[in-house]
Amino acid sequence: MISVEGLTVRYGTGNGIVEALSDFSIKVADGDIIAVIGPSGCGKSTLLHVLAGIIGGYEGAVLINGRPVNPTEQRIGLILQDYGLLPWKTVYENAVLGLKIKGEASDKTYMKYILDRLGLVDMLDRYPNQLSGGQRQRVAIARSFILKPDLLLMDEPFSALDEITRESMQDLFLDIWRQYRVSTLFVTHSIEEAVYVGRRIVVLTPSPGRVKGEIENPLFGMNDLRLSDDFYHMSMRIRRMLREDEENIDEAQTH
Amino acid sequence: MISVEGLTVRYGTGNGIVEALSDFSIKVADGDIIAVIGPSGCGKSTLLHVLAGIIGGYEGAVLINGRPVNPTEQRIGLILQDYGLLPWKTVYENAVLGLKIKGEASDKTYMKYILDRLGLVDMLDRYPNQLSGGQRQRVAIARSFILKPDLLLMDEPFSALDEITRESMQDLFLDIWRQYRVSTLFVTHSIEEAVYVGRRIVVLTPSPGRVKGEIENPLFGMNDLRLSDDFYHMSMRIRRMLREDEENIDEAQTH
Amino acid sequence: MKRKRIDLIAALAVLIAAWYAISLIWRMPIIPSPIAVFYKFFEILPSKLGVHALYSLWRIAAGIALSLVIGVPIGLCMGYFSEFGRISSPVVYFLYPIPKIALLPVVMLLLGLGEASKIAMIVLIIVFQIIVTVRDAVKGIPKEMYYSLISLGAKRGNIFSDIIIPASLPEVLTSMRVGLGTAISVLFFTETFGTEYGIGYFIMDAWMRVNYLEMYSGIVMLSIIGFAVFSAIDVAEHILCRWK
Amino acid sequence: MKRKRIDLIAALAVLIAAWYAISLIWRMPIIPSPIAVFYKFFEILPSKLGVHALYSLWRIAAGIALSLVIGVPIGLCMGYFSEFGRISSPVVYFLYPIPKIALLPVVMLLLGLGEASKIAMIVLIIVFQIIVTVRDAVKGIPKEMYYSLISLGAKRGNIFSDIIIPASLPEVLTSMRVGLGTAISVLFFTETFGTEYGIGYFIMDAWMRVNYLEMYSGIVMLSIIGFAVFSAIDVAEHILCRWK
Amino acid sequence: SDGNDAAMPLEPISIGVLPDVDSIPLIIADKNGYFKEEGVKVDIQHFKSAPDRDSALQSGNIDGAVSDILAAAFANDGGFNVKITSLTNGMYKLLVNKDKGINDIQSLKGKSIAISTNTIIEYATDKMLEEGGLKPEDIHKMAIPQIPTRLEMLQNGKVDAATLPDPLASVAVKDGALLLNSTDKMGINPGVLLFAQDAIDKKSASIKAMYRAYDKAVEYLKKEPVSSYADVLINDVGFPEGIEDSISLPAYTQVALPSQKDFDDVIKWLTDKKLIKNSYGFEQLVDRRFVK
Ligand SMILES: Nc1ncnc2c1ncn2[C@@H]1O[C@H](COP(=O)(O)OP(=O)(O)OP(=O)(O)O)[C@@H](O)[C@H]1O
Ligand SMILES: Nc1ncnc2c1ncn2[C@@H]1O[C@H](COP(=O)(O)OP(=O)(O)OP(=O)(O)O)[C@@H](O)[C@H]1O
Ligand SMILES: [Mg+2]
Ligand SMILES: [Mg+2]
Repeated sequence: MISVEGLTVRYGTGNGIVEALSDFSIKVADGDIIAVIGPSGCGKSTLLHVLAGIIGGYEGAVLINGRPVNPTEQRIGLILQDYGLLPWKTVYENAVLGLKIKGEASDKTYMKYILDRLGLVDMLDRYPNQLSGGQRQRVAIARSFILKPDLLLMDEPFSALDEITRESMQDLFLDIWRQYRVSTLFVTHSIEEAVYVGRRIVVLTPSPGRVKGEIENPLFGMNDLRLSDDFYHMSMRIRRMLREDEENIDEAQTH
Repeated sequence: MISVEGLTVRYGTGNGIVEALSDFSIKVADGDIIAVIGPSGCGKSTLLHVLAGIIGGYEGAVLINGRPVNPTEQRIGLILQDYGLLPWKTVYENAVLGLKIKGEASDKTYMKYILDRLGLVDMLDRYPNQLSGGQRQRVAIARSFILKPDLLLMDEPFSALDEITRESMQDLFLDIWRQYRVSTLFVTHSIEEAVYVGRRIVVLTPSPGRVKGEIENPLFGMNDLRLSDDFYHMSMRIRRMLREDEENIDEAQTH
Repeated sequence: MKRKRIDLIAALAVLIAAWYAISLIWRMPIIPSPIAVFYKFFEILPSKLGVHALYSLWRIAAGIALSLVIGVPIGLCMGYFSEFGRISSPVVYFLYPIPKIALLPVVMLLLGLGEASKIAMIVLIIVFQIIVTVRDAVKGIPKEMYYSLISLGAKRGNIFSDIIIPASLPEVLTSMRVGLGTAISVLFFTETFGTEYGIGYFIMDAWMRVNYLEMYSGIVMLSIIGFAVFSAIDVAEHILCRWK
Repeated sequence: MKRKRIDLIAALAVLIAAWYAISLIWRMPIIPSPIAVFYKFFEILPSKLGVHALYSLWRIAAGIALSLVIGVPIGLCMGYFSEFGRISSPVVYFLYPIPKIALLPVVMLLLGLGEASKIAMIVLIIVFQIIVTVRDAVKGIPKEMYYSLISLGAKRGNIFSDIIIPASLPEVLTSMRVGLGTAISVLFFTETFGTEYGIGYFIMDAWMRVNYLEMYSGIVMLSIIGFAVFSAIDVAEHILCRWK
Repeated sequence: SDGNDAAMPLEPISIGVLPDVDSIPLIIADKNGYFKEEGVKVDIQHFKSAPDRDSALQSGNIDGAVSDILAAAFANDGGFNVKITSLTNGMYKLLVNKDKGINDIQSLKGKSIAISTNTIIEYATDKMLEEGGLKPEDIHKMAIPQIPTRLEMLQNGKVDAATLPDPLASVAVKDGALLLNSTDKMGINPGVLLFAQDAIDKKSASIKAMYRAYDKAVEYLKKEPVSSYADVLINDVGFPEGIEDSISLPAYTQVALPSQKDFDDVIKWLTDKKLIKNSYGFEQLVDRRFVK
């Protein structure tokens, strides 16, 4: 159970303060998947950073199972938007970094399975700067999956992958989720993806991010989404939510 | 007119050589837009790097208007997959970098128009590390558009943007293209995007990349694509192309 | 700002307390008590030490400035032009270890006994430190950093001004810090000839005369000069590397 | 490898030619011709120079090793723990400019005239260069680099071993290069007492005897030692920073 | 000598020396085994510069040093209890560059002279100038502490004159510099052997034995030609090769105290220049017990 109550995060820049999240509240039940969708710059990454313990200075209450964020106690699998690979570690070392840090032996079969499904087995000895963008992203995915986390925080995890790969990654994620029921916050830019992998979908307002709306998603995990009418309506509903604000803001700017 | 003939690019790694593109050929007519689509790691970025003069050591003939690649002569707008912003330059300085390098005064109205459409006007004094992922990507887009290039090389330019922003960026791109008819190679992971912005669509094989198929795209620039049957068929055709190889490879690996 | 002042006072307190403790334990004229030294320091500050300090400061400033003017461009080029770097690195590797002290007579013959040869000695020593540091800094710039500019057909001038210089600026400042400390050491064999001014001269002279109080006053002066210049470099970094 | 050898020969040729030209222009015993020096060099290499070189090499190696052992951890901590860095930076800024030469009596008092005080002098000087360089390197690591490890709840040990040390390794090697040059200079005021071995002693002795041929032979020896150690550091970098 | 010596082995002593002529008797005594004959172990520590030597003495690493009256006064003024125990024989030479057309002290007026300031060199220079009728202000003093550098500047005409100790003074003469005056010609001799009070108190028997060996060495030096110990000069003292033909060594004397006049002159010079706070009398700084 993750509960975020009245979270406000500000960044200081050379000339002024940027409010990234403003009085933001969200709850994630154990074993739930929340897809987070919102306009660029609305504070999605900021939210994940707070939950992963990276950002410390915020207002509001952020609790994981009733306790404050503490990555040493909690087992957090984080896929960073820019992948967060360590350039001096090989693909393999990067992939098993989580286990190394937790001081655990790796479940060899599971690890092999993940690396294989992610198509990384041929490049385990390479360094990140010898990979393509999508390959780097897959290493980051591998790292978080191999960790078998209690809480999975994914920041646009499949953004650098082609559609076919992306779909098989989504399925891999759902497979893993079905097996381990890991609570997940899944930030995405794709409405289709949100509908496919999100049991609930949270839509954010433009910057500073607040919750614009929350949708129970009956279409979760359904195949061949695009062909269904329900998907069309759902997708329209989300688009409308996203757009509304934009228009409001546009108006606010013009008037 | 861009002509790539029998391009082969290899990277050396600590243990062995990786062939990124293999006997790759493609032609881009003046003022054409080619959408390039292919599996992760197939060599799309490599292709753009060759065309932008970044990679020099390759086999094959790469000519722009009959002359070898030479970024000092040609006016190349490149959007790198990792944005390629300079961390010590503000958003504004990064956006006008192209003009600065070319030693030209900026067309103020046009520049303002671009920055405005990209939603960057509020953050011109910030540094890249004070931006969200999508905002960084928009700065990179701004840079290449403000340059008014003769050749536009876009490497998954909208991958970090939410769907609404992405669509308005696609429209912005098409607006600009209609006005200036800039020859464009547009690398994308999204089939929908490829169909929307590509006058022709080139599908690559998995690594090492070759041309798998080329499609004339009658749906180019058509609105509300998803609702059309034609789009469905086109998209299925592309997916089949992409998948075929994957299956072949899967088979090749098992047998 | 306020926190800085507290840090500074804490640092000073620790240093002086440690010094005082050592002086109490050893009780030898070689390690005088800080109290006696500070007393002496303020006694001779206006009449002597101040002038000596100004001379040294000017030589240090000139030496570092000249070393930067010579060393930074060479270091940048050695780091960027790999051909040039490959050929000139061995030259640096052979020249840097040459003990410049042993070249003092040659420098004096070429440049005389005045300021020129003093500053030249400082330059001869720290220019290599700057070259090596800056070269390594430029070599450490990831190649991806250049891609945008290459694709824009940037000339070398722009690659230097827009990438190489800003990217290696922090290391240039590091090399200034390291060079500063070295320049101060160099004073000890350059301010001992042809001059009767400079902290190097002052300390050496006090040492010869077994006047440890004056010698330590001179050391305190150098310490203060060094601290002031270090702080100035920190401020410069703050301004120049705002993007960090 | 082969290209390296060509570069080396080219560098040597340039250096020797320049030296030869200067010696021809000046025609003074203080700038002897390289031919005469090399003749002398090979004449005394087996009988004298070799032994002196080994002594110096040992002192340099011990001095640098000890400085790294002390300086790298301090520098890493000053860079990483901002509190600690803020408080200890002024301490370094005050201590680094203190002329270590002037502390010779104190060092002699504590450590005598033997090897210990010679190595201590080297350490006293280059440890600050290492601290400053390493501190600045760690400060320059972008904060994003830490995010993965923070989210994994990494202990400090892991943050050091997996991020801070590998990220600052290139700069540690830079500081070793800079320190090497400095250590060699330091030989000139540590190998002049309590020993009759070491290149510093050898050069000083030859200088006092106005034997410029021997003096320059010693300088050539130092130059070769320096080059060898620099090359060793380059090889180490190649192995340790394979990911670059 | 007293009977105690034979019964108890003498404590070893260490003496710091520079590569100059003052140190030759000690080194000869060592080489010729006179110390061993006297049953004392004397550790001769070689230094290349006076500050190194003084630091070693002040930090207690050596018991005594071949030094000068100025250093003795400075040390006492700085709080170090050292005593002069005997004089040593040395000389300082005022030399001019051969191309400057200077033939006597008077024509040095307004010229530059290389010295090391506030040292025995400057003292000797002042004395020699004074004898030639010049005041210190009449001449432009240039500080060049390193002796070989001073030599080089003289020979290349960067300075008109220089005051040098031997052996480099002899090198200069050999290479054409003109000798205007020297301390031995003037009969001043501020060079001394000094010991820390502590060593004098605890190791007086050893010091006495050392002096007996010193006398033997002086005997040896008096009767032997330079050529018979030239190798010692070159290998052990650090003299330039080939110096044996041109060097003029001082007339070494048996263990003796410095002259009261030399002493007082030095102290006056120091106090006039305000280089020391206290004025010292002969008896305050000189320990007579080792000179018969
Ligand atoms: N270090 C920083 N300093 C100042 N402002 C920042 C900083 N990091 C982020 N911001 C601002 O905070 C807001 C939220 O940023 P965040 O990265 O959380 O957005 P996001 O929702 O992840 O966007 P995107 O979809 O583009 O990745 C943005 O407006 C951004 O400009
Ligand atoms: N520096 C390098 N060293 C070694 N191999 C490399 C290097 N850069 C890329 N590669 C390899 O070359 C192939 C093509 O890489 P490229 O970046 O062009 O792929 P891409 O099509 O852009 O992939 P993506 O969609 O994931 O960005 C990949 O298999 C990659 O692993
Ligand atoms: Mg984000
Ligand atoms: Mg790519």
